[in-house]
Amino acid sequence: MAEIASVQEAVQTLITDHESVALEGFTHLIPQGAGHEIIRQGKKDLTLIRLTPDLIYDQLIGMGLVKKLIFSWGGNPGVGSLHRFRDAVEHQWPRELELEEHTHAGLANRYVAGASGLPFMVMKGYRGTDLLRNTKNAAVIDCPFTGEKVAAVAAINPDTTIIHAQQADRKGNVQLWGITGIQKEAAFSAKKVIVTVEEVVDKIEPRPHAVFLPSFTIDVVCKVPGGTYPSYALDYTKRDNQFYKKWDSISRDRNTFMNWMERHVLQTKNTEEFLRSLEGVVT
Amino acid sequence: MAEIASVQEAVQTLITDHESVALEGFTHLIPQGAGHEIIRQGKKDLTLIRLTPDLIYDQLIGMGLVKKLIFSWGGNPGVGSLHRFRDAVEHQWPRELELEEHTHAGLANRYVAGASGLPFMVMKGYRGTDLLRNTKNAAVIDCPFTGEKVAAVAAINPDTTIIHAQQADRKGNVQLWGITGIQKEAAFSAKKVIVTVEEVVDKIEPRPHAVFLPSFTIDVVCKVPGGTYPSYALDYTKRDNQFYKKWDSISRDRNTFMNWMERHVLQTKNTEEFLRSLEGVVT
Amino acid sequence: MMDYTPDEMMTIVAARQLTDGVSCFVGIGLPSAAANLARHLHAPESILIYESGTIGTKPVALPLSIGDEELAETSDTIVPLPEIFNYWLQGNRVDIGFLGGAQIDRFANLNSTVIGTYDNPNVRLPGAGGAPEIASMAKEVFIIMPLKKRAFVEKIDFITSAGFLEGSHSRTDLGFNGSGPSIVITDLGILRPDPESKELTLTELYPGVKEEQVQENIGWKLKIAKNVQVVEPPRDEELQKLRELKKA
Amino acid sequence: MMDYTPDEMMTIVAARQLTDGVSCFVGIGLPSAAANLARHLHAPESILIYESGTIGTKPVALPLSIGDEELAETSDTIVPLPEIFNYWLQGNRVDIGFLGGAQIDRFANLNSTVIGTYDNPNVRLPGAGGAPEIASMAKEVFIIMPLKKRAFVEKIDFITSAGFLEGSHSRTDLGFNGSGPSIVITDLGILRPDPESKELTLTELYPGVKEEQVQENIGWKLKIAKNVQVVEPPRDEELQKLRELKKA
Repeated sequence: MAEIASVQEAVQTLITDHESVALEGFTHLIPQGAGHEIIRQGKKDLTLIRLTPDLIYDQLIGMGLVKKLIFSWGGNPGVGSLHRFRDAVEHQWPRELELEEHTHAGLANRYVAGASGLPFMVMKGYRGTDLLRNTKNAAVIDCPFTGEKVAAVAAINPDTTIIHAQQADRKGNVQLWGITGIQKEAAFSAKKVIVTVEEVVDKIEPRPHAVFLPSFTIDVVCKVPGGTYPSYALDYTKRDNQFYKKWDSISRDRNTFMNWMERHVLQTKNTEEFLRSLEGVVT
Repeated sequence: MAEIASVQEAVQTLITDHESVALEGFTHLIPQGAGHEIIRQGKKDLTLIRLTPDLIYDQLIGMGLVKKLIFSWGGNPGVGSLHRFRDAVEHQWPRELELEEHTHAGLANRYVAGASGLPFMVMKGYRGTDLLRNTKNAAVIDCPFTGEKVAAVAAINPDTTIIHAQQADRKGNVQLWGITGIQKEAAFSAKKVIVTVEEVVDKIEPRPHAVFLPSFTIDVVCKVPGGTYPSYALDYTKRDNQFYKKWDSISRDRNTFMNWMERHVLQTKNTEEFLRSLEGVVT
Repeated sequence: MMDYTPDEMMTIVAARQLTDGVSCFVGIGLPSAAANLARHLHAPESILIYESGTIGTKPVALPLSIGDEELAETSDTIVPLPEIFNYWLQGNRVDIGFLGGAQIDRFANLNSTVIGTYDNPNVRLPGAGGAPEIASMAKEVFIIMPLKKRAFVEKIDFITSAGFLEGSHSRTDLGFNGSGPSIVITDLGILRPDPESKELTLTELYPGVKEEQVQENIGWKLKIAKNVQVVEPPRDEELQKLRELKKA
Repeated sequence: MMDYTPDEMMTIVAARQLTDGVSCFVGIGLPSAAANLARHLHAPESILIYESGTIGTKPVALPLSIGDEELAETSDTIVPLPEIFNYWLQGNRVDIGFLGGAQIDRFANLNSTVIGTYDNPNVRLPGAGGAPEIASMAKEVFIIMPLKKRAFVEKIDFITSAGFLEGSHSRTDLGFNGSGPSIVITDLGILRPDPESKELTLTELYPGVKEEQVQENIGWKLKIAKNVQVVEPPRDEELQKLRELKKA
């Protein structure tokens, strides 16, 4: 059964230096608030996992907390580069960043294998590309029935997965809806699961396109309204496309980035203060 | 794009003697109406595929139309045996029935592989059982990363899949909800797809626990209200548990069975007449 | 104290095995009756999962099939079949699986496929369904089967679902996720696997039942524990609730 | 006739390639603009699929990301990521995939991973995303890339997405589902693979563009078709609708 606790407590208890963490979310429902809490608590030497490392991963990397990144597409969606990510890879600033990269389908299927209790999953893809040479977690195997060659990807099982959902009930059951990406598999493949939510409700009503996670599949549920900003929680908050564009200039320069992080993340106590600190500064 | 046509026409055009057909439905939304149409048209030498062959498969088998059955559980749910199925296996009446059997998870994953464009899928299971000896479509392979042994099941791709849904719109898009079982995979793995529906609506509104199939993934949509009887279509019809119990005595004896089929299926033109013929006879 | 049948006793004993808060993969019939009885009594927070994909169901009446509308309408969520088998059962999210079968052997292997030879069976049974995966992947398996000499046999005709195979470490050698059957609940008493050899051993008897009655209904020489305990008879509230459920 | 930019011409030419009723896997940026333009003009029944899992989306404004709320709210359905990749793309349900990249070679292989060496890159690009699977599994691939000498290169630094590999039958040897890129739409003209060698060949030019302008922006000796055609300039309704979409 999930415990209901503060995100400060959840991060303190369940995120451990040197471990792997997946903060998943595919454009929608990105758990930025929990990510900021990891930064505030200065967790370090993390292996981060995510199909689409975006702004919050750029921040974690730029703050020097990340040792290794396992990913499939690292950009600012619709805008361009993640400058802190590039700086780490191109100039080892603020530290070297080890990479393991996949395709979306490949990393998605690594989570599927993890969620399914399997050591690997089969798929097409990888063959004919240079990606096979840069990871030991993809291979080519033969179909035992037809002899056809298919790709195999190794299961991934994060030490901790963090996702954001619209609702939890008081028992810690969770429902998310809209674009739910790879969140169910990220949660099911993990050893420990944190879910931050917009709202705690008395009773969860099933929604279209929803993922329901029973309380017993989660360790801690934390109420963090607005915790996806500048991403969004469908039917609760709006995506701030302007902030995504603005991040390009904030993150391009090391000093501007550090100052911004200092002002808006390190000097704020929580998501509420973080969001308040942006008033008048961004859209 | 799906065509909207009568089930008579759909069966005539898309079900071919000697081919394989999956009429899928896991307790809920079983396409009995389409099955009856196959019986009326006397399609023959069929290979039938389904996790849970139930009453409609018992009827198809008892009528001698089935050459081979690929399945994972062949009983009358909560009641007992399928007598026509047993008679075919135990006494080759009315003809010999070739069997290929799997576990639910195994046959489900055969459909998953088929729906995924893969030659096979991996899973746990089969090992330690006698099931491995009775099918060439399950095997044991080694994980290329850990060496662990896992089961592999070959893709299944029915010539035609028939499923029943609650709603279609006028363009042939389809939505089913409630217990949706393996229907999406059965449809996606098939070469030809027929969907019978309770209702054709102007606009489909997304529902909780729904599967949406775009028109372009379907060949023919047919309106067959009540076409799941004695199974049900959630929010449209009720499961007739009494009929499932009654089937035990109808089907136990060859003559009683043949008379019942003659009276209620062969002498009726369609699902409407079939249902009317049962009034006063069953619950 | 109310009178009761051996079947009622068996169902109630099965219900007592479920601790609160567990996730339980429920088959139709006796398991469904036992699991729902437990949910109405001491285990209100248990999560019942039916193989139809209904999770967290809370039926008032006992369903006839694993897919009755009652199960869909009272569930927390419904997932497609590949998910229930791959993510939930195989993904290690099921604490308890309930199983039965037509035949069982001394190492709790189960047959629900054929009586006789596979190619020319005397009785063709329904087949595997979800049982083999439940047997190998639920963290723990409870078996419920009324005692009958033709059911408790020296050698089963077909291994549909693996118990402890040839006993000892032969199951663990295969690396299954689940630890296997921990109990066989019959209508006369309880058998449990020996911790070392894994051979089923009579550990508890129902009130008034003699050891010989059990042996008479078992086709092999039954191992008997040193101190066979007597199980508490059904309490009134257990019986009343069970009868209420069956009537609804 | 209205004035237009090379970028507008490129987007409109891309939109014209989409026939009505096709299912199209749409990336953000130029592909999304082209696909939505087509949907508003001659292809109202085309099914736009974004890798976020939104199927049959009908956005009024062009989205910034593949997961904007506009896409979720206007879709026929939304499916999880494993399903979009495994059942839809890999399952052969995508007619057209649109791709771009930082580099392309003469056999339409694409690089979106690194410029320079993998271990010590000059420019670290975002990486593969969904592109490799689109490239190998969409039934047909349309590539949109503005011509630049540093983008159209003799040898790409990393094969992220396979085009025709070393040309000829080297792609078909791998047994990919999809037939590969059928067109490369640039801002000056159109290249198509030679039916035999699979080498990209200039087949169409935009109005007023000379063959030499194309060659100047390509890092290999470009093959030129016998009869290079001139593409019809943007019609007013095409331009108006495109500008409307971009403004919304």
